[in-house]
Amino acid sequence: MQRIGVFVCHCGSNIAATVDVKKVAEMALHEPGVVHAEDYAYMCSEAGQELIHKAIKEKHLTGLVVCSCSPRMHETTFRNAAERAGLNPYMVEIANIREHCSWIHKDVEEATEKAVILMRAAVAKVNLNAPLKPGESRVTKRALVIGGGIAGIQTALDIAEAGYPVDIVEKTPSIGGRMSQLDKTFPTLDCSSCILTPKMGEVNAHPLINIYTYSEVESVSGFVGDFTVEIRKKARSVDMDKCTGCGLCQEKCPSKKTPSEFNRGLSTRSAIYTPFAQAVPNVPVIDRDACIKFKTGKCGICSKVCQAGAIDYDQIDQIVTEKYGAIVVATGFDMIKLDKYDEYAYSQSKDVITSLELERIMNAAGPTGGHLERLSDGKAPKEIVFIQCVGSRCSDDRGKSYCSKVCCMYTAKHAMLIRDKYPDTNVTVFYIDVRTPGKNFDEFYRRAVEDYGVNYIKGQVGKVIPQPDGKLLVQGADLIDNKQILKEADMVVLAAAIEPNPDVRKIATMLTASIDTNNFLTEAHAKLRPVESPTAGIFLSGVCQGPKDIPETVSQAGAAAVKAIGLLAKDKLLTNPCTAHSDELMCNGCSQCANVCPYGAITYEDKEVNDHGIRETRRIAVVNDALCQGCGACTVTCPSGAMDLQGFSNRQILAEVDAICR
Amino acid sequence: MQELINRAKELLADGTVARVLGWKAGDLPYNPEPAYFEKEEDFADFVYNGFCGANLSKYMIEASKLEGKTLVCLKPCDTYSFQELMKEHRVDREKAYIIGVGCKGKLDIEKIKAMGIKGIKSISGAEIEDEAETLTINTIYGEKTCSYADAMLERCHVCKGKDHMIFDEVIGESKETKDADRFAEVEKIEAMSPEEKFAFFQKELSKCIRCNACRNVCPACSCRKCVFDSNKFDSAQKANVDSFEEKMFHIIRAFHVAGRCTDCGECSRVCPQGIPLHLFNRKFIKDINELYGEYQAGADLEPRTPLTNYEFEDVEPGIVAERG
Amino acid sequence: MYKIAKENLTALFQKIAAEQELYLPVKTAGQVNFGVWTEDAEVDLDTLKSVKSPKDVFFPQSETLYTCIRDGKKIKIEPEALKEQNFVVFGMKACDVKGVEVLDRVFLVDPLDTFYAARRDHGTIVALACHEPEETCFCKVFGVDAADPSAADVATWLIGDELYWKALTEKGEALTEAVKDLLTEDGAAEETVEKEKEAIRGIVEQLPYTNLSLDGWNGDVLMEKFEDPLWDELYKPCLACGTCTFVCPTCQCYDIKDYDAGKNGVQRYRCWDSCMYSDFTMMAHGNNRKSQKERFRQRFMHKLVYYPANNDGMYSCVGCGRCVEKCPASLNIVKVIKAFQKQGGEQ
Amino acid sequence: MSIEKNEEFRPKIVAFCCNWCSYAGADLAGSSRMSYSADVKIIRVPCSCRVNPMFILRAFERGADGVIMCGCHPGDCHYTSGNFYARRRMTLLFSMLDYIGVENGRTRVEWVSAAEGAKFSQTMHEFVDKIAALGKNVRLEDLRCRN
Amino acid sequence: MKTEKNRAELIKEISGVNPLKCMKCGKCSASCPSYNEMDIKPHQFVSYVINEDIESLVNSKSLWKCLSCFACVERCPRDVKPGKLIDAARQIVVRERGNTYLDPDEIPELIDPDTPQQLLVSAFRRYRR
Repeated sequence: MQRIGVFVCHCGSNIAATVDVKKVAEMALHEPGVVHAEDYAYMCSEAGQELIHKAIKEKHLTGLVVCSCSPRMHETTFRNAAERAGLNPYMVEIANIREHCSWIHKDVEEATEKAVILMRAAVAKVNLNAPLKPGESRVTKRALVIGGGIAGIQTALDIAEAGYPVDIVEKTPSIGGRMSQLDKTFPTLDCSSCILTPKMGEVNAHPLINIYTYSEVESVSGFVGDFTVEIRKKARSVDMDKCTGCGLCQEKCPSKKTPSEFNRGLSTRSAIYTPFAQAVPNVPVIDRDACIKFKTGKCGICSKVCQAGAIDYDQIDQIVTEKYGAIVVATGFDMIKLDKYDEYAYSQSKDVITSLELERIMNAAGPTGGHLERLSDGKAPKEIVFIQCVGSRCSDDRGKSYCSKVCCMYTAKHAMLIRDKYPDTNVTVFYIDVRTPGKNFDEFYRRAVEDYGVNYIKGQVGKVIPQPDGKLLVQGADLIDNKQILKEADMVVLAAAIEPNPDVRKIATMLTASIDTNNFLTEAHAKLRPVESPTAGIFLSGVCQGPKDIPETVSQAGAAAVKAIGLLAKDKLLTNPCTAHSDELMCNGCSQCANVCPYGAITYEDKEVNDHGIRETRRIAVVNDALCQGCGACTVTCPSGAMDLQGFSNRQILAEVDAICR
Repeated sequence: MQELINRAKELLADGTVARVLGWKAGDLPYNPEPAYFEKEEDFADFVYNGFCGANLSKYMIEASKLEGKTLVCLKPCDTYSFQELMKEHRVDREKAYIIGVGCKGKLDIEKIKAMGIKGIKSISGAEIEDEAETLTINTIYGEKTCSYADAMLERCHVCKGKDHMIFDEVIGESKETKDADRFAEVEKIEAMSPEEKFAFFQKELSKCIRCNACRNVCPACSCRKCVFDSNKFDSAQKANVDSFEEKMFHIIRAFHVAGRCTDCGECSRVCPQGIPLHLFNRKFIKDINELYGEYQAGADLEPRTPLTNYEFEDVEPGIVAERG
Repeated sequence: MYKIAKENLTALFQKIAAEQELYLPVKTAGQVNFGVWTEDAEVDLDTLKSVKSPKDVFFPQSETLYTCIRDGKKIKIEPEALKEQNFVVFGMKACDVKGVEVLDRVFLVDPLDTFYAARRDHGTIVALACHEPEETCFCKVFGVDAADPSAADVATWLIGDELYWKALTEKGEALTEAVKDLLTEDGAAEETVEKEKEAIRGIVEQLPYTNLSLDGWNGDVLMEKFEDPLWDELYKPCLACGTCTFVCPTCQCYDIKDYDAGKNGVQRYRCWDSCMYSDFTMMAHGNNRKSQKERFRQRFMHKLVYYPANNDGMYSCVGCGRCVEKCPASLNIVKVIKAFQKQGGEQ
Repeated sequence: MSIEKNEEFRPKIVAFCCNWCSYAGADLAGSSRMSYSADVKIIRVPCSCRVNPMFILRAFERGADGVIMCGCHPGDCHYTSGNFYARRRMTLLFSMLDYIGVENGRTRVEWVSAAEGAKFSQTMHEFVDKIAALGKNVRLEDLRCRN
Repeated sequence: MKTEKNRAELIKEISGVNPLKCMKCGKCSASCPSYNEMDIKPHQFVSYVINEDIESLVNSKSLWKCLSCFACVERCPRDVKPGKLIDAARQIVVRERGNTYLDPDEIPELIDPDTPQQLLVSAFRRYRR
């Protein structure tokens, strides 16, 4: 039998004004197991905790019920107070008589009646509580960063600088990500690769950073501090150790017709290729779908020309298994597909392009060598129309409900760069709103309008109609002048919405990290824990969490790194003791519980049991305490009730039900 | 039947199996019992006829613990149960040599008796080889006849089909017996008003004596210790003291096997009070089919059942009220 | 001897029920069991055997013994009242009446079971002869005469369109007196009934189990039977359900349990238990019958050896045949008796 | 309980709330002072998937007139998939209760996020009204517990 | 006479549109083939409804210049669909002209027994939304 103390908090007048706290304390004394009850103005105060301490010592209490605010508020406070007085912290239960009672009821009698019932339920539960002890799990002092864009690069560098080894897994043959595709960056207009390339080099050279390019995460198991990750290193067909990066193979490769991913399909590349000149590592891969050798068995030119003998057609995918303490997701974004926006004629005209395509066209290393020209006829455009919010801020299923955040700024950048380089080219921007919150952002936009003469029209484009003469007829609205505009343009640039990399779904599932309806990874708390996933040990860096520009991405990457470092700095983690356990005398070993466990925490063992004198070997479910997060899915799946959850046991919950219905 | 016996003896003799699990003739024409046969001479009593309704797959839980293989005779519907038990690691496939036996529908002595036939001395027409559509029943009150189909168990009228889901070999012919809609009875109840539904089940369940026959015969109810026998939920009960306990027991019994119940019909067959217990299980099956897609427990070895699986787009529980 | 026309039975039941509770075979959802008579109850006197034996009229499946109510820090105990009203059980068969006798020897000896005793005191048994015994019946083996339920308070016979009525005890006389205005005296009744009895006995002789021999079960056979290896095989099909024990007219085991009814206190009640259940007589240290074989053996050893040893050789089986009909695995006491016989024959 | 109100029917309602969303939603309803009936008593569970159908039947057995279960919105489960399992379990259970003639509406599932204090309060209002309209639960109670 | 508030509500009810979702992008006006004929432009329709100035709407030329081509309905990124608002405003005019629409209870008396049932159904669909 427990010896329970009940403490009723007034919370100043927050509770005491609507609940007769004296009455609750008095009624508590009638409950089974209760040996002590008192009320106090602020139980959470030093003095209040002292009362608890004293009562535990003097009355030899084995359990506590605190009738106060929500357990989400002060459960930890009271558990710590109990622990200081020598009581197991899990012998404390909270009756929430503030948020769930005094604050929502006006009638004192009614509120008191309810408070008494809530107190009874808590007492009934504590009567069945058992002391629980958190387990410990070790921390592997190594971090994994998924994605090698600027977010992943920055996170990896920061973690490595703190002294912890980091692995980066990048799906494509080179790190660099979207930023490497950009020409200039706003609002300073400095060259993107000029600021990115040194960072890529730094990552490559860092002794604590190991890069797996052309690789993907295959599976993730384990838990915070102790993840086991399988990484698939796709067959590169080139020996990384031998290759000198001379580039001869690419030059000689006869298969040159594959659209270049890096140039968004605006140019072609060879079958053996590095995505771009500054690629890290500077080791090509063979695209086996395009390679003549792989398709026909003949050719082998690259192998012949390679003096280092680095070409290896027999390479196969390799699975590397590594252990990590923390995982940072930095999977970035892509542009949405525009096949649902037929009115903008993207698929009909080569001269309707996305901004990322424009980015490549403007780039000196791009398909046109940095000359602004129409892809249809190579002529210089004289009239360019930018259309904003293509697929952003949509409430239908064609686009995304959110604002992509970066388009307003990069459009201003593009407009300005064009006007600067080609002063006789007119630039018109159709916009809904221009959003420029950020340091020096609005100034930047105003410069485009005021100094560079970019024509901003408030209104959306309804339709782009390709004309027989190759021009594009843009039909838009000017909402300020209240007129419809028909404008002939040579080129139309669409600010397509950005969306999380489609692979993130698969990765989130492996990590059991939650994602929102737009496939952005969910943060543990929108304001207070913005770089952590609700799943412990998983951190978020960059656009995978939500649209961001480069400075924001870099700062979030740093924040994610700090959180990861904070975790890696610990030697051991305490685990939640409210975990599931199976009663080995009752377990059938039927595996149903493992089917519903989201954490893979349940395994089966053949175990010798002594069931009231019957000795036999049985298949029995075993829960890994460190993996179990205590959701209880298994406990309901288990028909016999062999599986139960500590801290929320069947009998505890039933006792609460009974107390409430009494 | 002779072919079955010969084959069983052969497998026993060559050591493939250590024992045979089949049926032994009873002392009345209609009460054969599940039995093990280990020696050649035991087979004198071996029987397989229309009254061998028992689903032997559940006995394989115990048989799986024995040394050597057990030859088990499984009717088409029993093989679903066997696969479901395999899925749950309750039987060992390696310990079983499955002979799929043919089935022409199994008989229900209660149905024969309900026709007013009593004092039964012998029954002919129930043999598996018989082509007869009619049973001839010799009683101390004279000779009676009834059609085979009329004497069949309810489950055979809504048979899932005569294909064995798992077997090492099949012996004997089967004959299709399905002639009714599996969910017709459930639909009839669904169409009732809440008051009628309540009255119907109240009346049926009031007969329940909590003998646990339905549970203990059920291949899906294979818990070592049933929740109704343990103190895990303070739910141990040996009697229905209040009518609530009747409902509690039968709802939870059916819920615990929902998605795993193969609809083998043993619960209804064995109920001494003739409660149509399959109406509970079949309601769940019907709901699962309608809400989560057609599903037949035991038809495959996929580990996830409808209740240990989900889809993002699943219907909300509010559907129940909407269907009304 | 009296008689009453079949068509007037409803009037008879009304008359009895006006004064006291009346239990009789009632059909609910297709099954016949003993239940309280009401105007809309479907009385069924044609079905030979109720699914459950009528023993629950005297020994209900569950009954509260007392209630503990918490009063502050004190506990108040309120015993359940004993049966105080008279009642009538109509339509019990000879075997079931004999079953009551078996129960009496358990509950009415020292220490007296007051709950049972009160019911026995207030109950009047009106028995009905078995006009069409069935193949599962073997009451004759245990000395029961299906044609003449003479151990009841009133014996009745349904012959043609008449129910013949014969009071056998004081209680029976009293009941007869109470309903006398519905009954008519019939001089020829004795003869009609005698003829019917002979007919019934004739049928009984034809039943397959009638000549089942109990040789080998009487005398000092406890250890011999207990240790017989035959049990190792016999129990195997048993599913460990409680059907046999719950339909049986003589099974008398019960368990005592508590139900926490919240504000209404904790009710201590007893309910039928079954020796087939794995937690039968479970104690803190475990179970003294660990295997189903032991539990299965217990049931038959009790019926055929332990009970007779304590009760002047009276078996605690009355041959009603309910277990023969209802066992899901087609096991029953007859098969057990026969198995031992067969084995005996071979030895 | 000595504080007795005899007159009108006061339903007993048990609400199971998951710790991460709905319990927090109820807290928010509280801190926003969005009142709802005192007849609702909340039991905190880690996740809606912790709610065993036996808990719900137990509540009815003990005289509850309505049982509502609240969890995170589908897709938002703290444990990723708990509420999906709960959703199937409850759908089937509710359907069965309907099938045996228990009045529709005595049970309900509502997904309430931690931000939806107003929805929590509104849901409880609706539910209490529904139960009040249905009246006392007599089809699933254990008479021994009736008071 | 109905109040402007009621009429605005009615437009919302008939069209099923929530005008508050509009983000004033003007794509409707940009798409409209009858734009130049209109006195109140498609995107303005939305704010007229929001501002409950239905009288101006029902008296506008635009109401009868709209071709119901539904380009705006197709392209509206916010599910506001001015075309539907216009359609609803037209219905208001039609209904107000004939006082009110039919009450289902009155119908049996009014129907010519030879009227095809399909006609009735489609009439209901149009006028009783």
